Amino acid sequence: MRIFRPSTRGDYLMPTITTLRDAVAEHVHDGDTVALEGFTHLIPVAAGHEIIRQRRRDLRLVRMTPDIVYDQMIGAGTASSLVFSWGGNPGVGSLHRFRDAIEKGYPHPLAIEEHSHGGMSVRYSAGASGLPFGVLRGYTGTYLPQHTNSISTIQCPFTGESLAAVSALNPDVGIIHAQQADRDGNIGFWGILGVQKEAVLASRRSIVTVEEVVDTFDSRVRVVLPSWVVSAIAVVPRGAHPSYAHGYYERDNSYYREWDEISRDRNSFDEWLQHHVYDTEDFAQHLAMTPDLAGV
Amino acid sequence: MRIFRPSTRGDYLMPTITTLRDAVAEHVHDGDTVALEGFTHLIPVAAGHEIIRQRRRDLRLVRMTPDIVYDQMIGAGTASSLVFSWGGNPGVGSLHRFRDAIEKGYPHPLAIEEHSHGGMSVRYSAGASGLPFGVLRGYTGTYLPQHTNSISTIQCPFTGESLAAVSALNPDVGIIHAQQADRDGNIGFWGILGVQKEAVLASRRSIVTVEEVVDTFDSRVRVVLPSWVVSAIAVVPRGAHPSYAHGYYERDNSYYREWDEISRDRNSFDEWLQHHVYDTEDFAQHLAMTPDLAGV
Amino acid sequence: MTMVTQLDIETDLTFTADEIMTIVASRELSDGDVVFVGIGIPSTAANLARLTHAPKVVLVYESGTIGTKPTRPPLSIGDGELAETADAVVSVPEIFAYWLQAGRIDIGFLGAAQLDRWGNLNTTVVGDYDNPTVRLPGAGGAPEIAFNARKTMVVLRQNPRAFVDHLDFITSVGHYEGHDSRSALGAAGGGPSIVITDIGVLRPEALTNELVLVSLHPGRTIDEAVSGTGWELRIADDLATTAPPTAAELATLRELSGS
Amino acid sequence: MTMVTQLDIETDLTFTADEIMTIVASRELSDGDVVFVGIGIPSTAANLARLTHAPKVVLVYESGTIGTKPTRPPLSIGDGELAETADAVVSVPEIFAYWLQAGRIDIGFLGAAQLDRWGNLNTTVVGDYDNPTVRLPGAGGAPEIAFNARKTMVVLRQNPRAFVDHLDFITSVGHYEGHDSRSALGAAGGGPSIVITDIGVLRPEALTNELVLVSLHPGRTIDEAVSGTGWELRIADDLATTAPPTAAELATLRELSGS
Repeated sequence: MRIFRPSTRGDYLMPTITTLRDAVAEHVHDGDTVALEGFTHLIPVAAGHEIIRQRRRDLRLVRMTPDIVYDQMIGAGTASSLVFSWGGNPGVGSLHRFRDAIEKGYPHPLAIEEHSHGGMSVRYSAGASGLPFGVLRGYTGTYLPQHTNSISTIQCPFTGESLAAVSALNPDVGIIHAQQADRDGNIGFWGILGVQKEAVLASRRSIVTVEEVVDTFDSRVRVVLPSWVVSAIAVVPRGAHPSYAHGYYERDNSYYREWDEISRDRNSFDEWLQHHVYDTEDFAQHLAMTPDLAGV
Repeated sequence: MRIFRPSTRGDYLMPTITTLRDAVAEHVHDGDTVALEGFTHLIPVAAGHEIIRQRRRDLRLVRMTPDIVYDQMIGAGTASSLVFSWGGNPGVGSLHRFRDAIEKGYPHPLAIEEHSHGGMSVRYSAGASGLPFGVLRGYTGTYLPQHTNSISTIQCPFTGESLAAVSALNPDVGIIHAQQADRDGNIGFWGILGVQKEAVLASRRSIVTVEEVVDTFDSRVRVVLPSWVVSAIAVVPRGAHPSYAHGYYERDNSYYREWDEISRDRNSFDEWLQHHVYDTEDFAQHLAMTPDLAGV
Repeated sequence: MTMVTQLDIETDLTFTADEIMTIVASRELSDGDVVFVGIGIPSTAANLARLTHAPKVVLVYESGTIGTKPTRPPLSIGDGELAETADAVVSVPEIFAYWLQAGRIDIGFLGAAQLDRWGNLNTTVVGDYDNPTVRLPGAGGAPEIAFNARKTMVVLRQNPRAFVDHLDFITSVGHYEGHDSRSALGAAGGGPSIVITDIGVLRPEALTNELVLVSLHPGRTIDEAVSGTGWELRIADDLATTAPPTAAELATLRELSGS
Repeated sequence: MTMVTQLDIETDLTFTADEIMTIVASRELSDGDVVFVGIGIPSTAANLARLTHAPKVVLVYESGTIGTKPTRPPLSIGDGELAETADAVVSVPEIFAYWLQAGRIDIGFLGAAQLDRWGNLNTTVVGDYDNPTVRLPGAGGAPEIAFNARKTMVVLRQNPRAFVDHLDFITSVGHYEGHDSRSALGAAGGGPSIVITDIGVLRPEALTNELVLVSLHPGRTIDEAVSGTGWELRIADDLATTAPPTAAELATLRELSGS
């Protein structure tokens, strides 16, 4: 019996509106499979920093598009494996910490489970649906199935056609950033929607950081996750920086470019890590060091 | 190669904003598989009447919840088969024309292909996705698979678990009713969403009736179908009566109750059919005979 | 406030069959339960629970409305009121895949035309499938609710046409052939935990999972229950009497129903 | 108006490699084409087409934005501008299943790190997969675009590191092993119809589906194309010269790029 829900019911349960520190302490454990999702928009960067700050280890990180925050988490040594479909610094180039881990095993080896976007999105949908696998047209002729055990083939029982099958993703923890929570603990977001709904619904536990708590959702809200599928909510203004929150702030493109320099060298990365994460109490202190944040 | 789109491209194509008469004349042919979808809300009743009026025959009708308009279409003899998961007059009782066709073969025999809602919705989703089948947890232990060829089983290639498989639905024509079209021919609707998006996207051609054409969509619009997936648009105010169009008019519950009386008897049904469909030019004339339409 | 209490006390405590069935059903629901409801008694009972002892019960309708809080009884599963008052509105494919099938529903609430001693349900056909005596509406969402909800509740008037020894058609699986046969099918949820009738309450017996009479409503008899059942109905050793509707329950229900 | 024409005539008609690649790519798009675009040259080329000869080209981004009409070049595939100006915004699972996989995309627009003579693409790894020389970003949406779009366009600078005789990794299938081997795989779409480089244009030859040089950009030579290619490049008998960028194309592109 698959129950993807914060806890067994009986007693009425609403997500705790708590600090991000407490949410990560309670819900993210060493060795967990953890998905921080956000498709260029609403990336849960603050949550990633908090996981680093609490020095989690041996995580199996999942994300369609690991970018800067995953580069940071991998460079900081939180992860022993990565499940993904595209890893890069969008519009800039490589992720140097990610490459250092894969190419040189630094700070330690990173096992990878590699897919395409189509395959990953089907895996999340299957996970959110309580199915053990999903089906798509793809992978045939590519070398991905030779390296990835979670890709197989399946025959249509009606037409005999052969199709790709991928195993479901069911992370221990799904983490997303949203624009708003209401006072009942429902989550609302809009703009580019990505795979965030599926990431939460496929996961056993979930943490949502939000820009603010409101009495009534903005009329632009397009996806609502009811309170009872969320484990914990933390209010973290600008918690998606350097990505953006539609209607709140824009993408900080200079940060993406600057990250290329910081991350290229192990020492400059370690300095950044110490100064911006380990020596800070929370994401707000890190943001305070970042000049010229673009307003909307 | 599966291309679910009004026509091959090359030339720019926008849906014709036309009359419902012309839309049905062009796109609905004898023998076609036709899905008129609407989940208690936004039921394309006017389009169903026009199909009767044009005396289409031998249709394979598809709908999760065939209700009054399918009772009318079946009673009028347009259909030779029905693909469905629940056939009734919601809140009232049986569909008498539907039962007369199945139980007594009147006006002629009606072959049925019977599913559950879960199975039908997976079939539409598979069809909209260009997949030949879909997967769900269900049907096991029920007698449905003994009578329905489009239900099979499939093994998960990862866990070995046995699951239900259903073949995709790809109607020749998908027909829905929406609140609004904009001047570019995009379709917008809101409220209870049903399976209408999937019905259009799974079909080779599509007809959409709308309450009105607007310059800018109402802010409540939640689903937008871009113009280039729609074959024809017809403006038919109150085209979903006796069901409702959220924000425009409410459900006419008395009509549902009265239909029970009209449809119970073959003669009173034939009278209704002659008077309300064959003797009218269009749906507006039929509506004009219906007293006391509830406004919003 | 004294006036209100007094009015409550003066409520007519006689009740109809529908009223006792609805009230007993509502008592089964608790705060935080996520309930998948159809129209009719299930919807009324779930809303009665929400307006009385379980304000935080979560109502989900197969039309895709999640966390609805209707202020009047919805007329259909797709009533606009359900969308207006919902926390979220999703498509029909999504409600079945991401919400019901994923195991997010605590209690599925079902009716039927016929039921057998294992709680299997028929809403498809009486007589031969290809040459039916009575063609019923069909499955709707019931098979998946019965298969995937953590448990189900069934509400059905008890008479020999409905409580049959043998179903002509299994539309929705209950405890299948009894004992462990349901879980052997791979069903995710636990199956029927209660059947509420106009006469009393049945629950599956431990181990065998056969439905046995565990409670009689006030004024009803074992004889009525036995003669209303098409199989040899077994009676629990500790047969109880259903607590009668309270004045508050009846008043709220009647206000909710507009009666 | 005369002033504007005069300004156009006076536009500097020298151009960069990126500019000729973008302009040639934009010319391949027509009104009504539904184009699945990634960021960079594909996005700029598609918007250039939309702002010049093909105002009704439909742009779809894998971030789920359908029918976007950005007024400035998007900075990422998930730029907020894409959502603001879209006809519809859908989830990522939906864009891949209901839109790309269903065959609703006419033209998929791809880049790559490496390409072979059949138009297969590598964006995964140079060297051994488990012990890579260069780890590239990976597949993204390219495998499904390559598999399911009715045809694909590839934009890639032509040099021996990119145009290789043998791919270390096939991330996205082009004409696979040539001839009919692509359709034998069950691929839905037709595969690469054009490869646009900084030197010229390649298209698959009829029957064999091997990429051959069909056009040279103004000022470029066959020698440059051959030495930029890691396999024995074949030259079309009727080798053409690419029409140079017009003043209007360059002016619009430069305004679009903010350069």
